[in-house]
Amino acid sequence: MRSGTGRALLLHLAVLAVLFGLQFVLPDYHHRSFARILVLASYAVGYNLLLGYTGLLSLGHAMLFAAGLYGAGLAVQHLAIDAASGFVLGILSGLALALVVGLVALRTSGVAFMIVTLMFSQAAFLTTLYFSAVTRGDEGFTLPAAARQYAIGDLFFDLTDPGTRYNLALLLFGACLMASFALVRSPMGRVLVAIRENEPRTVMLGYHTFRYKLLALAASGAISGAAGAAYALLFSYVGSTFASIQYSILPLLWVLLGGVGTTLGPLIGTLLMFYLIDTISGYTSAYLLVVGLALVLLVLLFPKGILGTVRAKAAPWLP
Amino acid sequence: MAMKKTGAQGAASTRRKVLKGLTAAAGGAALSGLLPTPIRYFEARAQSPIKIGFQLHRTGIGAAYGRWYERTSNAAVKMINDAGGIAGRPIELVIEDDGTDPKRGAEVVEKFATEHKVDLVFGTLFSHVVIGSAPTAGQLKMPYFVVSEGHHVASTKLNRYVFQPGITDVRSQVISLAPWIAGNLGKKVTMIFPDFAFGHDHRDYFSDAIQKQGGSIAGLIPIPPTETSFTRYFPQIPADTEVLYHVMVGPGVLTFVKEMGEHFGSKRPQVFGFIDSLEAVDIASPGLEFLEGTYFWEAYPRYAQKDQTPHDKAYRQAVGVDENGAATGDAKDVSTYSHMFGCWETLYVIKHAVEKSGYQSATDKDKKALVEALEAMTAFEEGPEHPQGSKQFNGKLHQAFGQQVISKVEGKRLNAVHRTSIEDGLYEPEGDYTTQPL
Amino acid sequence: MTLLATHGLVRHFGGVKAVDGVDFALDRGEIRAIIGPNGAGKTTLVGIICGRIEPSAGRIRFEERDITGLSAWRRVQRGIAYTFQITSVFAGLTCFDNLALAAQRGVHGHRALEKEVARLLGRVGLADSANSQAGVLPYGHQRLLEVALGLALKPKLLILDEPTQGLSDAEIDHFCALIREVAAEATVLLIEHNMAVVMELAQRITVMDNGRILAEGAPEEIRANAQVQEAYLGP
Amino acid sequence: MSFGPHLFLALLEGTVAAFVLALTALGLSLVFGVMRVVNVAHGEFFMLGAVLAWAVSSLVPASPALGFLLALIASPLAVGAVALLADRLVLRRLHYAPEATIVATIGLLYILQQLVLTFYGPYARPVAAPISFRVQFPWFGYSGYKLVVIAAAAALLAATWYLLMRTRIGLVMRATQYDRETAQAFGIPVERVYSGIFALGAMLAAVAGVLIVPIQQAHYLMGLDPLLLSFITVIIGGLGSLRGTLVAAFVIGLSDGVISVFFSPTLAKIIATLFVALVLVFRPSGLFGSARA
Repeated sequence: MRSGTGRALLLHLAVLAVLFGLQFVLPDYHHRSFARILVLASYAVGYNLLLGYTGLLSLGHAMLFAAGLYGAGLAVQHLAIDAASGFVLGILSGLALALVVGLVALRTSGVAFMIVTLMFSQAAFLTTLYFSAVTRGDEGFTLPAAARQYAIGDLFFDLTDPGTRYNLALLLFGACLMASFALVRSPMGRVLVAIRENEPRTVMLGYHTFRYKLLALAASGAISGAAGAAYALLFSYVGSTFASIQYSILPLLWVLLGGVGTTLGPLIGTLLMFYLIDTISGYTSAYLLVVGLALVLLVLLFPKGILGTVRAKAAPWLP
Repeated sequence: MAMKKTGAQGAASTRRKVLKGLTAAAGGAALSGLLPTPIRYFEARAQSPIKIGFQLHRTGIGAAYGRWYERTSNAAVKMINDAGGIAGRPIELVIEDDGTDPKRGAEVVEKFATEHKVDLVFGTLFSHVVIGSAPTAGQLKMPYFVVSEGHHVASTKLNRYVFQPGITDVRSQVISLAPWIAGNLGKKVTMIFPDFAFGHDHRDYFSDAIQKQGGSIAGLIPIPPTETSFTRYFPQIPADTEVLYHVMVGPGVLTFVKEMGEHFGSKRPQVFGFIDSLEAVDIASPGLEFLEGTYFWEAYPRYAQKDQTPHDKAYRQAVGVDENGAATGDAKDVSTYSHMFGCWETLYVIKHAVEKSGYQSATDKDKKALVEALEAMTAFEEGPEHPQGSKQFNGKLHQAFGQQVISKVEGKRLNAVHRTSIEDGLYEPEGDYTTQPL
Repeated sequence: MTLLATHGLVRHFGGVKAVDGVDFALDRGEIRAIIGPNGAGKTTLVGIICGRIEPSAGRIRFEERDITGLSAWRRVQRGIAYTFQITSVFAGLTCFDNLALAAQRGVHGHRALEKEVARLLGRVGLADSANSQAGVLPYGHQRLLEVALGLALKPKLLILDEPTQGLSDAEIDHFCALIREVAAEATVLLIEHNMAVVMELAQRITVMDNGRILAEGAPEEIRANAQVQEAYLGP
Repeated sequence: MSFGPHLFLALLEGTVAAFVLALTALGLSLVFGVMRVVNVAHGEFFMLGAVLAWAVSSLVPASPALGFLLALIASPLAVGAVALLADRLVLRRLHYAPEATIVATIGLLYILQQLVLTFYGPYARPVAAPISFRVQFPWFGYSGYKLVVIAAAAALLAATWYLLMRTRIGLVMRATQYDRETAQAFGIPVERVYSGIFALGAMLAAVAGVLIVPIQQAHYLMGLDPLLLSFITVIIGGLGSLRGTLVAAFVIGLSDGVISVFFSPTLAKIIATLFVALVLVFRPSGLFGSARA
């Protein structure tokens, strides 16, 4: 076993166990909020795969989240297919878009990559507005209640039930988290990190880095799509705001806060940011100011983010 | 979750015990009109408040409206509380900012229901926030009163807990104007509208309505939401246009009007616009001279009219708006007069629904009663509680239908030249909420 | 029997011809050194051979197959390994991860990989720094790790660009021994300024000047060659 | 309206857009070119310029012209000061690391927006044009002030160009852009230069904001659009190439006007955006930039 892998695995399982246990003790509001946070944290996990482990900073992930959101939402709305198929369709949409964008955007790197992804995402955003005949553009649409009941055999899911939502969200997050953990510890993960550290050198070790970056982006896209699809199906709203730039910046913020290139960082970042805004907006309408300051202080004082700092100071075995 | 549920029930039932004794007083307060003020006031203080969650656009694109929604609502709440509150209980307004964002909107509704434990939620303006929040409200069985003028509620695509009793929906507004426009301004209409859902509603419903009046659409000019300059679109206006119908929203509108003026100069077609463009904007702003002589839809005349009703006077005074529609003492701070009245009127509708239904606390039973009481309502009479005017309420659509006003810009102020009848704005219902389970 | 042959390689940057019509051949199993003054085109030449630099003209054959159009990573997989002039190990990663990266394509299963990495570390004498960050190793050790990275690829041709630069004499001796071992299984091509090292290691020497091959032969021939002396070794 | 005049109008509009865009984008390009910093808050400097213009000009309600002139000087200076502060307090401490600075400037964007929302409010407020006359063409009328904007912007661009190409300060800046280390070796106070550049970039955006505010209105969310457009311009022009940026500003400004004559404008914007992305991918040095990207 590689040093720390055992410990790390235990930690991850423990975190998931705690999250599972929390649903029995959390007060109603936080119980419901956690369902949302877990879905968004999954999105952040997908984002972190790219930024944290491949070193590619995308400013356009909103289009991938939205691809899942609309892929699932539109299918359920207009094709009258069931929630599960809608979810799969959402994942595929995210995956497909990521591949297409990747084939083009990955020819660039650094600042250029950021801006290219930003541009693609902007185009995607405008597209959701342009086809408002089906998307209802900025207004968006809500899913028919029927689409939110789902049965496998005699197993019946009611997506309007908070308990069901919590556990499905947890299931999604658990899957994404463990997937990213496995990937990071795999030979493939090692190559991705190598690309992040020094791409030309990685090429000279015989790796077709473009292919690996494309794979990373595809994985990131699939996870982001899954998160988007889950968001649409669990919370029943599909609208173009989710394709706007803001939703490309949020995962960046969450990941930076939690710790770039740490598997658990995205969860911590998403959680803290949600409650930061939730709490502050109670005292002042100027919570954007706090968000802004948080970002600035973060890069100034904790460039590694929370877990990143912990790893550097205390626990080098953290994945 | 089981144990939490019982906990909640426990709390509820104890509260019910407490309230048992109060129901009499509550009933009494229903007649409170007969009682002298101090006693009513004392009662209102004495009893546990009705908590109303106010989903407010404090930040984001809706902030300019949000400000005035807040002032109006506070004024209405003070008015109601001073008059004895709702069923003898004072209103407690709990405000949460939704950042004019549908995601945050839904979260805020959950927060109201589960953390603030409010009795109902109210006050949302922007359509995407309404639609984003509605499903959550439905799942929480949380009565959700929006003041948005969107067609979403009346489309019956939302759910049984969502109501819009304080303001007419855009479809009704638009079709009620068509007859007058066709009859007085012209039959060949070119529409300029933002290229997203709000604009498309106007495009679809008005095109249809004007054709029913024997008019025709000369041109349709959609403008992308990210646009900041409009001059280059004006050449697309067909020369034979008799009426130019514009409904721009967002911070770009002054530019729009100004550039329209520069483009046409003196020889222009008739121009008809939606005041949405210029809510919170001073008609006397530099560059708006071009609006002189053009027409606007208003839900409620911003400038006090000659035939001003005493209710309007009282309403303006309570909210703090002068006869020009600006904040008393700050002529630059112009109100969103054609929308914010909806908050005032909605709160009164809530008051009566709660009292009529005998609503006590946020139990499914009481909420059910509240919803049914609302759906049973049919009309609101013009008066202090409904200063904008009488309204029909369609319980199947959860939507109110009121009169619309057409005003002309004369001497840098808006003068009402026509009031539509409620009937002008009625249309074939698209569905029926009352068939949905509660 | 030749392992690698280039025909009329040309590469110019703007007006400058860094490599100007080079025909260069390597035999299997030999240790070859390329020497020449700075700017002679040595690094550019090996850069073209391993695929990091595109030639403006000319062809490259490796094991009788034309590889001119092949991308760098494919050439590595065919067996051409290049170790950088400026040490560029993955400073952020441990020595283990550094070597695992290079070795993992060859071996299957975690156990096997660990064994292989251990073998490589042992070979360059870094056995006890498996878990230490490459970036914090002393410079000499980083050079050794760099070489180990090359070896990990099981190359047929190992290209070393100024491998002994900045090494202590003791380290240099150790290095030379290592290279001789390597030569048993791979052909070695090294660019080197340290003539002592060249003379000790190289079986044949190629001298470059202004992008051209000036002379080629056994060390003693080169030492004797007058042209070379004035161009390079000096009087 | 027949096609000829229509096109003429589109071109007129394009020219105005182009000049304002050139100013804004030049600021962004300068900051990126010299400091390699992608300033996401650039649009907010534009917004701040416009808002401050409103504040300043409303001090002298008597004479719009005087108020505007006052704003034209005061507002950019104030914004420059803000930028200087941001550089000292944040960017410099990040040693201008690309990713860190992007995040930091995103933070700055939120901070500025919120401060403006709090102290100025959510309103879209107009500023009276210093001069208001209408030019009547045979087919349509046109704002005289817009022609003034063209003139003013042209003058400012010329001044900036002179500063960069003909003065010692400009030389120092270009030296720093060309090779930071060497510049330092030659005793150029690189950090001071960076601060100067960042402030100058912000002031260019601000002055553009001031010029535009009589046409548009000051609103706390008005920064996003110029930001995106500037990005596009800088990319098409070639990252870090000032000449390219200027050329691109005109191509984009003019084409944006003309394209929307033929396509549905929203579709046009989609196409244009994708086009830009592709340029950046396949012509990283831009369409008009020098080879260095």
